[in-house]
Amino acid sequence: MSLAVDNLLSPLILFFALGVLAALAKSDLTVPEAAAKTLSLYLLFAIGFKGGVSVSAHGIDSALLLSLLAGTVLSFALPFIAFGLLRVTTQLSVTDAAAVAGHYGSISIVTFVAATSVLESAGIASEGYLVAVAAIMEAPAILSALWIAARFSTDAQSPVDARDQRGLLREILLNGSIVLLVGAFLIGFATGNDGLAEIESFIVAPFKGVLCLFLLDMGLVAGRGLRSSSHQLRFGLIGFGMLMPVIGATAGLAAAQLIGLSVGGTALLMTLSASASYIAVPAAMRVALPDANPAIYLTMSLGITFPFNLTVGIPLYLSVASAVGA
Amino acid sequence: MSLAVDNLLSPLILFFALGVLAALAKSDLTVPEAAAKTLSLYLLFAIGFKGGVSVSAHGIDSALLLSLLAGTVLSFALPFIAFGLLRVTTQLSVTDAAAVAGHYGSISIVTFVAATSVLESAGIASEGYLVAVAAIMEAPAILSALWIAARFSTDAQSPVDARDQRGLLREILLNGSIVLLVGAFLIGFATGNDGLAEIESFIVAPFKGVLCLFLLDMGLVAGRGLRSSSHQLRFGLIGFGMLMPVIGATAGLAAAQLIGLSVGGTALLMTLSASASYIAVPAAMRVALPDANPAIYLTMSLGITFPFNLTVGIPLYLSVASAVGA
Amino acid sequence: MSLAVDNLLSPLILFFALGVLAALAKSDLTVPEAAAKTLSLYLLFAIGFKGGVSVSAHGIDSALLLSLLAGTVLSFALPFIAFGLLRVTTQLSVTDAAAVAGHYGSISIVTFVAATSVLESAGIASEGYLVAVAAIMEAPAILSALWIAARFSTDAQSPVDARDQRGLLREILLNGSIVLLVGAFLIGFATGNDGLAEIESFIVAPFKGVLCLFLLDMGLVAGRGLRSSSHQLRFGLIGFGMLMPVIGATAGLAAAQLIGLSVGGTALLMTLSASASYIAVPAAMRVALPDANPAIYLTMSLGITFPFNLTVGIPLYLSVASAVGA
Amino acid sequence: MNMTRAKRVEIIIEAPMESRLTGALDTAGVTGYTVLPVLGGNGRNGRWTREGQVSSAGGMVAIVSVVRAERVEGLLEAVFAVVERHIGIVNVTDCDVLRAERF
Amino acid sequence: MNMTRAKRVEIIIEAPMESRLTGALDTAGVTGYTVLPVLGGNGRNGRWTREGQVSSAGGMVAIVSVVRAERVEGLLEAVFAVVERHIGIVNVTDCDVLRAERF
Amino acid sequence: MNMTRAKRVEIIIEAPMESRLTGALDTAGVTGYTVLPVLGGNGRNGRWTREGQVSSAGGMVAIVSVVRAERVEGLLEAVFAVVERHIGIVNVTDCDVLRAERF
Ligand SMILES: Nc1ncnc2c1ncn2[C@@H]1O[C@H](COP(=O)(O)O)[C@@H](O)[C@H]1O
Ligand SMILES: Nc1ncnc2c1ncn2[C@@H]1O[C@H](COP(=O)(O)O)[C@@H](O)[C@H]1O
Ligand SMILES: Nc1ncnc2c1ncn2[C@@H]1O[C@H](COP(=O)(O)O)[C@@H](O)[C@H]1O
Ligand code: NA
Ligand code: NA
Ligand code: NA
Repeated sequence: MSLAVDNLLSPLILFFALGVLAALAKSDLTVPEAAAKTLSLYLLFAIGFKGGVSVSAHGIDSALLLSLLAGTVLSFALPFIAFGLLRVTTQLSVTDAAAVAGHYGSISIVTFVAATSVLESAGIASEGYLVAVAAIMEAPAILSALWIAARFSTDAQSPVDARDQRGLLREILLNGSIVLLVGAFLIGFATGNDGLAEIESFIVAPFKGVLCLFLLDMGLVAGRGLRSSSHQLRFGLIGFGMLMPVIGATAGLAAAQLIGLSVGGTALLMTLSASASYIAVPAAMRVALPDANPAIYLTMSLGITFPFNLTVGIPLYLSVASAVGA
Repeated sequence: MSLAVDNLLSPLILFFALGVLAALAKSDLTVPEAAAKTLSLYLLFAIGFKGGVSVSAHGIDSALLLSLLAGTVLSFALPFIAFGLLRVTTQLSVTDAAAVAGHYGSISIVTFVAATSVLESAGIASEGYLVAVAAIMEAPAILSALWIAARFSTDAQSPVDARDQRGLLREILLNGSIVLLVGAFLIGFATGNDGLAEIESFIVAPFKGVLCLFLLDMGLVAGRGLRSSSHQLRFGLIGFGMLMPVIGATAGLAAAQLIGLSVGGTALLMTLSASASYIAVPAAMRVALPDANPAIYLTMSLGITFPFNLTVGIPLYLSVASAVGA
Repeated sequence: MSLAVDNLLSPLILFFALGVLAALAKSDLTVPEAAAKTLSLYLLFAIGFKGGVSVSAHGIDSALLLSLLAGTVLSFALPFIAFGLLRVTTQLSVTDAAAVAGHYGSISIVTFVAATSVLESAGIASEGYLVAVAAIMEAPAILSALWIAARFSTDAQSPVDARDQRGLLREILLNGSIVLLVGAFLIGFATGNDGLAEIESFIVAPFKGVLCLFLLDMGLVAGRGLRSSSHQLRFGLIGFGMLMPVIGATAGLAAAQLIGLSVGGTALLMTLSASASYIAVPAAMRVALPDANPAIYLTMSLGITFPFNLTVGIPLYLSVASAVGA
Repeated sequence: MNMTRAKRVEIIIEAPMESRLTGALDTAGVTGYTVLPVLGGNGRNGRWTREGQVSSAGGMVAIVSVVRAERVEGLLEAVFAVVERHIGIVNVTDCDVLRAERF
Repeated sequence: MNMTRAKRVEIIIEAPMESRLTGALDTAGVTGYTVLPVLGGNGRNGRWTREGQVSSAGGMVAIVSVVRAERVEGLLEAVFAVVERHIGIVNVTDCDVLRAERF
Repeated sequence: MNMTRAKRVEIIIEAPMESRLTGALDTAGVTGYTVLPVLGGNGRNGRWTREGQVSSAGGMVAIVSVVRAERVEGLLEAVFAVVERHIGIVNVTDCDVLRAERF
């Protein structure tokens, strides 16, 4: 409980809230697009590198491969659960539901980063390779979403145009955030603590401050989305946006228990499973499922599930992981 | 005296001077717009947060409310003095004079930031809530300027179009810099020293370096403005641009004495009163007083008064505050 | 040998390699243009300032003037060697060869920065004023290239249009990177260790991390260039791109020996002479030698010589400098 | 390709007026428009550039709207009410559009 | 000046489709095109802006291609195959070009 | 709305030549122009993009100028002298402008 309150009063959450409020109040406060992208590059660079260094320090755990496997399975599987749930609780079309479902199988790296920050503040260790798990969970959900759309769509038109699909797989696997995250992870792994020593004052000390600024921006974007798409948000969708992360986290918990992750690692795998993509999947959906309404999936992911995880989810997952791990 | 020389030889001033010289020499040195905006966000974020933390540490001083009140009154009142002075010393039209006057009632946050830097280097403490005073002084002067223009303009056309005025007040109060400054202040206040500890290495240690880079950019912009608008700068205007800050500072000094601010706080309130806006007010003037010539007010504020305060003003205000306070 | 391996496994090189690989694999990983320019401003700001501080600390060495002179001569002279070599080993037209030659007389500041990083990691001191030598070497090579093109071109049309040449010299001397580098150097010199103390945590501690991010971007740009221009890269050109730096370094070594530079300084002057421009010279060539093919000189400089120096060159020059200096 | 005649309206206006202009377009029932960034320019008020600028004052944006010919008059009236006293320039070009059903 | 009649095609399309559209232009043998950034806009899918965005989804770009009149049909067919099911708008204007030998 | 016939000239030119081109426009007495950023493009010299670029070489800008018809010839001559040997493309469109008194 006090964890939750602490969390709500951390600068991270408060800057996100500031962004949301500013956008809802129609303030002209904005972060330039180039700055937002650069902050995002910085976070991927730092989190990937630190994960790699941690793996190089602790050695390759027997659980590493299992975790990668679990992540892949979760990312493939969660969209099916999400799709089923959406068809029951909302009136989204097959295509819209498939697109939304894809977001929930994939992950939000900044949610992951926020969770690692909470762990650090609480002094709880975690497996460094979960960064690699985060990377591997980005893409499989997209394939599930496309498969669902193709399978269940009664639309005469194929949901995915052959021309558009050409190259889509390559694009997904080589999208910038995956490449930078994995690349920085491998470089961190290769250079280890020596490498870290060289760039530590760039990627460790200022990290949380940069994250605050980025969360301010995320709040602004989420708030603008909520303002312009609030009419799309039926009750069922909002409920889904808060229920699905809990379901995802439960699946993540089960996987973590099977693998035998630490308390911190369990909380992180729960967070990954609970989080919804807001960068890679939306772009892939615009290409592959153009008829799906972007306002719905973007608002769900960034306007509902992201703040839910940031405020309620992460402390909840950490409490559960601690309880189960104790 | 040695304070003034020290100040002139600080990296802050020298990087500003480098920018001015580079622009005057037509170098193609430029800072991207996105970078300049991001540096400005960083400064607001840091200065607001630190102000809030300081208030949370020292407790809410009885002088806080008085200072906010004083700031409001100064911001409302100074444009009238500025307008009167401009009508006497220059040949500006009513509309141009009103627009310029509005800038001098409002404040320049980077001048304030530079003054806090000088205080810090000199080891002089100041009231943290002056950040909030800075925020509250941004807007009232705009209303004074509009009132002056409406009252004294002999122009048949109303200076402020009804359609344009709709929403102007909201825009002024919710402009990005005020929202970020106040928001960061409140977050700093809420999270206190614990919050500061989390993001200190982002907002404290690198602060002065970032400020140098931003001042380089301000120098470039000021220098370009001087180059392209030097023909607008009659002798009377230049004189006004250096006299008005001194008048403003005197008013600020009186207010600070009445409230009983510390030496550092007095110097800061003098600086605020002496400084002229270069972000929020120009944009508001374009909307509300479109017939006022932007080249005049931008050049006055950024090309004359800003460098005057940076080089001569701040050390002068600090000396006077010290003399009066001792 | 171990130096070379260490170098290859440093985060600097690995992030550059990551960028190249990502671009070759057609990942959509990109650094926004505004961010790349800002990172570049940061590096110039930091390296210039630190150089100035170092000169102010160690006093003006008798070798300073000699080094500036040597840099000027090298920059003027190296294009002639490069041009001769290109005419022998490749089939480039006179104009193309002159343009490429100009790049090799001038310098790449990020190669210089990378070399100083390697020196620092190895704990080897060097003369701070080599930053000023770097600045002075940027421009003369451009004049040599233009002279070569005018002299040897059999083209009826003069290679340099009179209208275009008007102002070219001023542009070259006042280009942004020279102005910032020299300006920051002078400010560092004027403010010395006191100035450094004020902005140290901005320009010293995070420096290497920023450099990693910038090298990632350079890798991306170089990789894209290699991908789209690989058909231009005949065997002769590739050979030139790796032979010419070694020739340049040899000339730099000779000059350093004449002047009596330290081991570190020798390695840096060799690096400067070996490096090829990728910012100032290409822009000047577009203006002054529009018929020269930009794909050739940009790919040579950024795609061949820059990675060659980064990986093989710098450790080689340092080994040679150490051997000769010992 | 099946094309339809339409009008392309291009408005270059000072940045602080952007939201008022787009508001006026919305009110006038304009079906769509796109806002493009502007780096700098020159006019009776002299040369300017966005480089290094923090304030939106002194910047401009370009707004492009493609509309059916019969709607251009209404659009221009809405635009004129906003630009009238402000810095800005409006030009209209004949064009052909794909997918007219979208307008 | 010696000018030649040509067509100016302007395509505003969602950013994630940019590479597919330019790929289609390349395949259709279009001689040249230029991509411009877009800040924001409004259409049937509502108002949007690039400010603070990290994902390319929800952004648009503008692509301008000047082509000889006889090539415009081929270009539009290539474009249509890409934009057909996507958010985007295409307009074609008559223009005159300098240096027609370059096309 | 009271409109006047005019010409819209659009010049896409390499960035290092921007100041020379605008200088030539100023000298030719052109009343106004606007410079827009360009992200990338494709032409005979191949595909390019501004992403991650530090040098202005290899970048382009778009310049739009709206002028009275009788001034277009002078403008084009000034432009041609600059673009002649450089990478760039110039197109001219008929348009109508509001507030012709401003030109
Ligand atoms: N004839 C024109 N063609 C294109 N842009 C123009 C024109 N006139 C003005 N502009 C733009 O509008 C801005 C303000 O114009 P002015 O009010 O004449 O200074 C200029 O800086 C240009 O960006
Ligand atoms: N008629 C139009 N003129 C200019 N841009 C348009 C037009 N219609 C749509 N757009 C652009 O295309 C985007 C998507 O349009 P829509 O699919 O109608 O929401 C809008 O946000 C605008 O940027
Ligand atoms: N036909 C065209 N339409 C639009 N832009 C073009 C055209 N041709 C060239 N460009 C632009 O000019 C640049 C250089 O063209 P080029 O010299 O043909 O490589 C291209 O990369 C495009 O940005
Ligand atoms: Na998930
Ligand atoms: Na003031
Ligand atoms: Na060289």
